[in-house]
Amino acid sequence: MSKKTKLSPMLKEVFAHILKKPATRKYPEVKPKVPEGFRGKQIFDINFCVSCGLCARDCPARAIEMVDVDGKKRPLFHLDLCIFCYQCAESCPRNAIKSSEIFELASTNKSDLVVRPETSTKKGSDE
Amino acid sequence: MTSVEKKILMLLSDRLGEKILQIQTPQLGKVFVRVNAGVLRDALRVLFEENESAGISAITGVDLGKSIELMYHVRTHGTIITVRTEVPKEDAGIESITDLIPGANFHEREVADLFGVTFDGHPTQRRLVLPDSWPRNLFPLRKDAVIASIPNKLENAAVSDEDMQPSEGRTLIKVVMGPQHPALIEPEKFSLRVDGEIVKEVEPRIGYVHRGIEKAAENRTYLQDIYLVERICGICNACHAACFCQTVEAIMGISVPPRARYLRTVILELNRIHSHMLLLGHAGLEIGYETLFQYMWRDREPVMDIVEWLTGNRVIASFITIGGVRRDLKEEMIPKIKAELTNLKEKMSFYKHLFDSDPTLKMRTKNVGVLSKQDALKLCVVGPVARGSGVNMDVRKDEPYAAYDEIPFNMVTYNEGDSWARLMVRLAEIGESINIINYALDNLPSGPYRVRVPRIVPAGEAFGRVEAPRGELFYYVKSNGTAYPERVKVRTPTFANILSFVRIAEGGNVADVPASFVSLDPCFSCTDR
Amino acid sequence: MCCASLVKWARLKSPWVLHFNSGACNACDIEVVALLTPRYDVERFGILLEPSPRHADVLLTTGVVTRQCADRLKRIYEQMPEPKFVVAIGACACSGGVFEGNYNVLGGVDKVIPVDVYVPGCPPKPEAIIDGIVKLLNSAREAKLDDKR
Amino acid sequence: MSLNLEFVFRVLVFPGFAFVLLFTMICDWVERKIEARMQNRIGPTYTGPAGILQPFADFVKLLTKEDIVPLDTKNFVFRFAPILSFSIFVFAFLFLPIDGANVILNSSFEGDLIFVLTLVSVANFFLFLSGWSSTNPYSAIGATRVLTQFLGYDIPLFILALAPAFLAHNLSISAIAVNQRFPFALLIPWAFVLFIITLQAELEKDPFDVPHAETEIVGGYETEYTGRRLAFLKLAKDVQIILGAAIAVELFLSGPYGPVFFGLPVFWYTLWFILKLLMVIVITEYLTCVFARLRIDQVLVANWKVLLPLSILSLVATIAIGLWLNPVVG
Repeated sequence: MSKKTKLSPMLKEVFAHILKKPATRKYPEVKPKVPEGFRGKQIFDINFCVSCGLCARDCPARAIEMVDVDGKKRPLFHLDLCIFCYQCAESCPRNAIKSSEIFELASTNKSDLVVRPETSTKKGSDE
Repeated sequence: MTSVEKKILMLLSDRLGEKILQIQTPQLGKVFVRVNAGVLRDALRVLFEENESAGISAITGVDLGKSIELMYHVRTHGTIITVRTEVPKEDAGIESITDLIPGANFHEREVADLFGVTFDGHPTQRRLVLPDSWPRNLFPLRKDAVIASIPNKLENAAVSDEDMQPSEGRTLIKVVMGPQHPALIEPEKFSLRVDGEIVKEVEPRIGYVHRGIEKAAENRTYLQDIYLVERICGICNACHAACFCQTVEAIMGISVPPRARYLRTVILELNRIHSHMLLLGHAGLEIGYETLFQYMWRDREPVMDIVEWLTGNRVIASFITIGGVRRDLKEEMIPKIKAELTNLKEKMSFYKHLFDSDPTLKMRTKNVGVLSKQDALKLCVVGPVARGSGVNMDVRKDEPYAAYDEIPFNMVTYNEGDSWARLMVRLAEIGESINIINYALDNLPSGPYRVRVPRIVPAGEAFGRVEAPRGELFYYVKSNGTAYPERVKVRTPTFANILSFVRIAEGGNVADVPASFVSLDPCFSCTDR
Repeated sequence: MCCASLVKWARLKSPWVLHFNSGACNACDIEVVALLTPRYDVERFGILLEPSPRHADVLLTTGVVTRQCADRLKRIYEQMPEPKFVVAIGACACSGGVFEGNYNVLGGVDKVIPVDVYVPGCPPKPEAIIDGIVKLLNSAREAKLDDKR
Repeated sequence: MSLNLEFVFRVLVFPGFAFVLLFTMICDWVERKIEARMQNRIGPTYTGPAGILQPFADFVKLLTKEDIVPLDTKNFVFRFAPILSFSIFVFAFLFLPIDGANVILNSSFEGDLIFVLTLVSVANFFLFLSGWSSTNPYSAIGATRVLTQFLGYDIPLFILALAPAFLAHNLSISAIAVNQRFPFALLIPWAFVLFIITLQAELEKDPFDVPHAETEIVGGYETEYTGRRLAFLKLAKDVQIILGAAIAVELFLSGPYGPVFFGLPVFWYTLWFILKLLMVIVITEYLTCVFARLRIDQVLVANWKVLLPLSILSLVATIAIGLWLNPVVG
């Protein structure tokens, strides 16, 4: 053989991986660290809200419904429709909408998938 | 106007003379030529004869009320010449141009489906994007279409598809791929007529993922449309947003601050890297190389991480907006990103070595699904598919947008035209993209990252192009002076490339169909919209 | 009794999945495929991606249901052997997302087939999808499995 | 009477049916684990300690799933082909010396090597029938691929199996295993390498797994199967893999025989057998991981143009060595 045939580097790589640490992250036990600015479940602070309805108007997925809370219109977020673009936060004149780091939103019941304006203030959770 | 455009316009007015009704040049590098419907073919013939590598980029239909305007966007010498004409809405019809340029095939079928324009002399008159159950005389993109009661196909779900029928004629067996098929992550149907192990005929049926986004864009505001068009394709989402925003910015006549242009470049290139790696891994899966798939997708994860740091979501960036970008890049993030990219670059040399030397990989991809340069030009393919066949075409070079005019990079072309060449183009482009991002991060200008823009866009029209990972992405936006666009046309790169699948599959081996198909980087959510 | 709990255990430990896209934008799809890859590796839970609906226990659906896909989705669901579960991944599959109301879109997956778990997000993180599957298994442990056989 | 009890025990429990089943599941777990590690993953984790019960859970789950028989299938064959194929693979095990003696004592006879290889082909044929009777185009294509592949690869496999038989001057598996004071894999390494490659094709693993090419033919011959029939098809496949590996161990790695340090030889022989078998499994899994799948025509070309001539050459070389070594081995 005049030209040296090249061996596939996979031969070595695969062999080496038998003893290497797997790249797997053990998710349910170890929760991943969510980066700053992550777009997760909404936190709505009712104290800042001026009931302008800009968030609902700009929402591309029409996921925000203005509901009556103590006689004022407040946004209610339908998480099953929400595309987590945070245009609402950008449109909000008073920064009443913020993002949390909560991403485990799965639910067996569709009616659970809402962020209610009256309960969202403290935590990102309403359950 | 550039000198090339001047030359072409001279030639057009030489040949057609009085028949040209109007020439508009609303922006630099955008030429619209208005002709009568009868002269359209002559005008296009002039363009195609002048440059043999000219191709059709898109055909846009716009409902003007009494008539339908058709725009033929011809790509020639790296720029776009648009020939426009009008046909009456009642009994809309025009001669087909598929004999002049075969690549116009699907573009015409799409317009026929959505606008009800019949193209005389078109080889296939079947449905392309609309579902089988759709009423015959309802054309969704016409403004007067009333879409209220469409028969729901679920009631007669038991009716078998035509794919269950025995194939007529000789020894040809009909093999159906899809709509649910492991080779296609997405639903789409390809009926192959097979003689032994050789594919004789391919009939694609797309439209399974058609969501009517072009229509939906018309009744949402420009702001909402950014997020809507991002979801045309989750893989190249940033490119869609960038292209839409550029086009709207062109109508508004605003320019984006330099920092935003650089940040756009960064996110667009990250998009390209992750899309190419996804494809290369998927190609591994198609040819039964699971380890390649696993490694490639493992190494893709850091890229997703960078996107998440930058934008807050791993996949859909929602980063680009009209007037700039939505977030700034923090200084302390830059070294982190660069470190990840350096790692990735090392990994890439491993993959390059692998693609060069693995015998089984080469057996499955070399000389498989060959698309010659002539065919590539005739079928008007774009992006890595065209570059794999030796066609020099890259919007980033031809019509620089974002910050590509300031960043040096190389265009990668291979001449073989087979699956291997197409995969190698992508592999090499990942390296180029890493260099581009590094350059952009090193030379990131300071200053604002967005300018505030009004919600209402002045009346006007524009089109824009972006080199998406799969090739030239084309947007046409027409504004009527309100906050809602009059028409948004999207021609995705995969829609331009899908026709070439028919060409490369016919005459090949059945077992090669998945492998050669994946090398085109199909993405049906783009194709159908 | 012992036998029944063995069966239940086996079903919870071996959920084979089938992925069907009924009109998604690919973002959720790539995250579903990413579940198989080293960083997330759902084979840890005994989850395998099966090619045929006949082999699957859990149907992972992504995307809105388009008119052209609706009866195909229904047929795939009918082909799956009992007991079977459906997970709707992403805003589109949950209820239509941005595409709700478009002319060729029927809406969320639950318009066509029953859905057991909704995973909102656009797209959800792969961890969120795993979380959805784990929640499905937990709810299955409590109830459903007994009635379904 | 006592002899009968021993017979029943040996056939049903150890080293017969129960042992083979248990061992198959453990091997399946090892296979999945090692493949995962090679791909930088973890593999089954939460089903039992380190996921060792995963194959068992899969099996139990499939047994209790709804059983759908498509209406237009050729019913009888569709129903019984999987279980027949499975039982034949297990039956073939009875002729292998696992703990130093054959499962059925004294079942060894001159020529049982040919018999076992024939059983493998018959069982493979039932796998083909199971797909063929499904009347699903993908199953049919998958089934024909199984047929073309095992018919082709049986020939080099037979020829390569003859090499150790020649060296041992015997056509009985147990005799071949006993006569290897020095494993034939070291004596005639080229035959061993070729045998492993052919085995890879016979077991339909990468790079020869065209009958399982998911992206081309969905689930192959398994596509239409559900519930317990699928369970037995999958199990048949797994038993086939360890049977193939066991044959390789018997023919080239001196079977269960190895040094006995203390205590019962039965224990040591079983241990050696298991270790050797796992070694072969790891090798085949390694090959699976480093190559892409070939196309069906390339698989056939690889057989007729490469493996068959090479296997004949190897037989010739083995005969030459055998004659030269005759006094040593005989």
